[in-house]
Amino acid sequence: MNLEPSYWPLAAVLISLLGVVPILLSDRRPNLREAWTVLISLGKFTIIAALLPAVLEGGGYRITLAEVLPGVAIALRVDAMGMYFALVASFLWILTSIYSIGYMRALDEHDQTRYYASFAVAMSATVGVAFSANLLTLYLFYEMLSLSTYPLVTHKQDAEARSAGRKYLTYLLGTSVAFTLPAMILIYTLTGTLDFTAGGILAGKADASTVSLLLVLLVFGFAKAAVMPFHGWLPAAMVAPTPVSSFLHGVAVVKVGVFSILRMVFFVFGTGLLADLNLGVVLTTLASITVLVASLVALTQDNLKRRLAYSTIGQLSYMILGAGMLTAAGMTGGLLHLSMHAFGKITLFLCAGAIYIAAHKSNISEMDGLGRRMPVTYGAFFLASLSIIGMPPLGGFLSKWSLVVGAIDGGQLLLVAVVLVSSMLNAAYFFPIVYRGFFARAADGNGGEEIREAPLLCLIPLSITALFCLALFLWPSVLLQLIQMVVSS
Amino acid sequence: MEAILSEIIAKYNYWIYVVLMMVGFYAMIGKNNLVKKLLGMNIFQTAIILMFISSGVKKGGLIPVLDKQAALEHGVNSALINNPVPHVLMLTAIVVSVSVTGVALALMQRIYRRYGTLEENEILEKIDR
Amino acid sequence: MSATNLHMYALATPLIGAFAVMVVGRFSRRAVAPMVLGILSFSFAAALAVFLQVLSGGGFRYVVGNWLAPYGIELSVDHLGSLMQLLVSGVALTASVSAVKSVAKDLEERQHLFFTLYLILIAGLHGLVLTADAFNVYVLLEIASITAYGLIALGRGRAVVSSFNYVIMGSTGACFYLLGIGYLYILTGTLNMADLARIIPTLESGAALATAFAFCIVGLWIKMAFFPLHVWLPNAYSDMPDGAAVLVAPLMTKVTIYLMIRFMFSIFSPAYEFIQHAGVQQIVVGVAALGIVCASAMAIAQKNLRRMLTYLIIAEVGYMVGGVWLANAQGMTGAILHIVNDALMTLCLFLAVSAIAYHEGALDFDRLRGLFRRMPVTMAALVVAALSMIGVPPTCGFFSKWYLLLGGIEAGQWLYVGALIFSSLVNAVLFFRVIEIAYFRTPDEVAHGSGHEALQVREAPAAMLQPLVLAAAALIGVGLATGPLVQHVIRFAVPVGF
Amino acid sequence: MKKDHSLPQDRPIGPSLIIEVAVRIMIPFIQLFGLYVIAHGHYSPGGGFQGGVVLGASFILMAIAFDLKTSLRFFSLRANAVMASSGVFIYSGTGVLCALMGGLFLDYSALDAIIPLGPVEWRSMGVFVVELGVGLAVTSIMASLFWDLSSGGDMDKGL
Repeated sequence: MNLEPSYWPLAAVLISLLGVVPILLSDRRPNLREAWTVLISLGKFTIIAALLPAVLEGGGYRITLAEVLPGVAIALRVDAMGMYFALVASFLWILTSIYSIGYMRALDEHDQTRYYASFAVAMSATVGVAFSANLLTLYLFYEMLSLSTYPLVTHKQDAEARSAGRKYLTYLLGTSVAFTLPAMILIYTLTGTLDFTAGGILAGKADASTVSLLLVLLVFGFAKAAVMPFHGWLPAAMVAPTPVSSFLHGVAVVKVGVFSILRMVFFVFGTGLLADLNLGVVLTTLASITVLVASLVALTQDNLKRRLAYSTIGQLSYMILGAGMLTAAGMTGGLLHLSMHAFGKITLFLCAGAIYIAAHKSNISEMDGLGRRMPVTYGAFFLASLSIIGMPPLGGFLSKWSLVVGAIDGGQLLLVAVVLVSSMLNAAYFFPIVYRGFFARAADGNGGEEIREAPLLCLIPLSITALFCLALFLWPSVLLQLIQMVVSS
Repeated sequence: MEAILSEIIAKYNYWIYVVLMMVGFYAMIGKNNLVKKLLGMNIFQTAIILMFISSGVKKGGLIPVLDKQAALEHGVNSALINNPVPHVLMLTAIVVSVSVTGVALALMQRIYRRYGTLEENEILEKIDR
Repeated sequence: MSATNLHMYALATPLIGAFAVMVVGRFSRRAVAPMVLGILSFSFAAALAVFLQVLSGGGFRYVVGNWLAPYGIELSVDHLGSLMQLLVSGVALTASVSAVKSVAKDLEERQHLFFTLYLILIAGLHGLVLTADAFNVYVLLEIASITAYGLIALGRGRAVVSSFNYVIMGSTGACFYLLGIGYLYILTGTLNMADLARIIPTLESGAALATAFAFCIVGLWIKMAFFPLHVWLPNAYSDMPDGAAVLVAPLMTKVTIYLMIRFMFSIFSPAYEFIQHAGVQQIVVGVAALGIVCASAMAIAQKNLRRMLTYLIIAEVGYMVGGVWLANAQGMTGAILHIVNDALMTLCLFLAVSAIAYHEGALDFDRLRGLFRRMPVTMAALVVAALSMIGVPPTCGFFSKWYLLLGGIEAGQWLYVGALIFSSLVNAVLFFRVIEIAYFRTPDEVAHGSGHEALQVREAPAAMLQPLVLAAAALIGVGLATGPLVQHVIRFAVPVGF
Repeated sequence: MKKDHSLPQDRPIGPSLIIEVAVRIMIPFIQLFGLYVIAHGHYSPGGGFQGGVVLGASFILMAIAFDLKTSLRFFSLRANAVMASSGVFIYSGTGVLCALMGGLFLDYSALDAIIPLGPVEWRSMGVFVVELGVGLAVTSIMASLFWDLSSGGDMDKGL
């Protein structure tokens, strides 16, 4: 893979970071501020999309900013895997920012400038993680993401937000300092480099016990992937406004965690090394436990956003599960699930937000009959939940199919069972919501005749994402092509 | 025993400095009164000054002031002259010690005005209150 | 102006300026601030020029008064020395911009006297980083300390008592050092560092040499507040006037650590058995690790921002002493880098503290509520400094910690490695506790409906914000420049034996 | 030397005629000796510090034998501050001047360029200039140290 030096990756990362300045400056003029936000998100997506053709042709871009340690620079590069993630994330950001406008205005939230500014920084960090050329740069953007989302999580600034924020940082910052940093230093002492290299850098440099130690350190160190037992921050973070939960805790933040782990598996350890040492089983065991336990816990949650959060925890581990299978189909499934789940889960969260705006309800038990009042929202919700469960003709089917095929290829029939059982659990916690929405009769007499659909600015994004769940089943070619390039390298 | 004794007597200057230093050190750490602490510090410094100076002295050595004429004519036999460098160094050390003492005395005066005592435990009690 | 004297100008201007300020200040209080800033700007410019000169042309030795060494007093302007001089003058200049404001408020009538002491202290530090004479180290250390005693005594509350304790402890440290130097002089007959370094390897290493080494090192440890000799520091540093704290806290301990490095490697060498001895290394690094852990734990117990920071200074001293005693190139690089970084971090933190104290007065945690809204710039800078203390890239704190960890792993000092990571975690807890308090609103404000417009932004004066923002930017700038800094400067300071 | 007119009972120890007369006679000689020590510092034992201490001691003696105010009449606070500052100024100024004249810091031979006495002579003279500065500074600081301490730090506000 020949990477061409270019400033465009830097531009892709920095555009939203620099965009904070005009957002802050137009503090007193909401329309202008939100115009900036949308403009920046569009600009970011455009830049990233413009880089796509070269990546599809097997090339890419790179840029070295500063060599800070011998052999380690702060450097960016655009390769298939990074492009894949950046594309999905930056596209969804556009929709989220439009949705945010509708949501924040409908609820007349305070401190909106800070909200949009933090969001923009978080987006820079997300794309930064996607485009990192080495572990140090990734770590840098990873921490930046943890910190920039803190004001978003604690946006309400009440006691609950405070304790959630505390939990959020304790988990994310604590694990990254306590696990990732030592692992990073260990890798550096062993290999003298931190660059991501296809096929891994550790092969032949470390013995089996060191590699397995590193693997465990890194899986837990990137706690954004919410592998149990380091998942507690995610349900807590649900106190944030819904656009934050939907985008950051459905897509950006958690996917950054998974993306980082996958980066490690593919580009630091190397699948070959893991297969030789038979360490895939570490990943699949941790992931399987998380998948099943999280799905079971999700069943017990009454708060809609918390149920979705536990669902997210489970779904994230599918991706790690796929990587841990160490077969081509499994890895494809894991990577594909990254985007399929992103589109599905963001739709679900956006719907939850729309319900909250329209009916001010957040508990499932109170949502009886709402579907008849809000058919568009509930329709989108239904589509997205089908996608996540893995029903054709929706995107989620493709990824789960690949996962099952991968498990069979690897002869790991137990994993097939895990995927199937958990899919049924998914159905078990999603369908009641839809059922209650459409068919249950509201308990109290005034079933909320005055409830109408959420504002149009909210409805449009969630309809688009729901339709994408469908569209990705029919036309997944670009994404699949990128994934093929990652897997085949 | 005799050997040790003669050893001690032969290097009595160092023994004196060690004893003095310990006296000073004890006062600095063990005494409750700030003035005594300061005095201890001065004794401590003086002990070190004595050590330095005694290291430059030679038995029957001359003072290191040369007569220009004589030095030019007969040359200088440095073995007969006391080493002036430690003295000069200690001159500076004395200056330092005087300055520190001055600062410490000034501080003590302000402590006395504020707390009405120079006993450390009483001061600490008053701070806690 | 000949270029070879530039470093002397950097040293002499604060010295002459100190007394000029004293005299002029008697007649016009208003002339004090511009004078101080002018003097320090000049000093900084000179130091910068020297640094660039050393970068391009390499270091040189300088004989004061043209009396040749070993009889004359020698200065050594090498890479490390000029880097330190740049650091001292840069920090002093930045700090003074803020100090001018806070001193005008705290010590209105006595500000010329304050700045006299302040400038002498800076001159003393300039001398310390340049000198190549073991006895001069003692004298200059005392000059710096005596002025620091005075500055501390100008502070609030029980500052006088804290200062007196510092006098006793500081003098003990200096006396120990002097005693060690005495032994060295008796053994070698010289006090010039280069001369000592030449003669010491030829001596039979016996008890006398070991005593000299031990006395000097312990003396310096007392001066730098190395755990467990740190007891004087928290009180002294937290009771100081803010104008003095922004100068003393970043520089005094750091310069003393620099002196320890000088003493260990410019007078002795890595080959000296005490430095080489695995057992001694083990003990010192172990104590350093213990110090890091204990100081961090004590920092958690504090209820006041300023006191919390003083304990963190002690923890950071542990970082650096441990790093030096790891006795390998990575640890040494990390320690030197951390001297620079920690000076900047402490500067930034204390500048923020002094900006907050300008309006708020006390810095107890419960007084900090809602501070993000009142002082957004100050708090943003505090956050950057906090990130650097925790060790989040790309702030500079990350990179020095990186080298220290590498060194620790290389030396197999797992206790030290663990202590470093522990202290990072504790720092995260400490600072986020502060940030959380400052970020959330008071119950009253929540009660007043939205209450956002009720609170006006009330930042410290611009003269205090500018250095603060500059220092925060420097944290990131130095972090990104770590590569060149190590490559072109610190590499030369790592002794050959490593 | 005028006598202080405060009442005898106000003073902790009453005035002693013997002491006052003796001190009156001694002080000029002490000061002269101090100057001598300063002036000979560059080629014989003595120097700025020693001479300065002697000179400073003369004022302290004055303050002890009479009282603080008396000694202040001869050596005002302002003069004291100016003397201390100019002492340091002379010292470091000489150093900088040498550097400015193209030599190294405190390299007196460079001063030959200003007044041509010959480099070697200037090396000797330079020490004298510096000792003079040191002497001034030490004199005033010794005196003010005593004043500050014995007055309890009230010098700025008057006694």
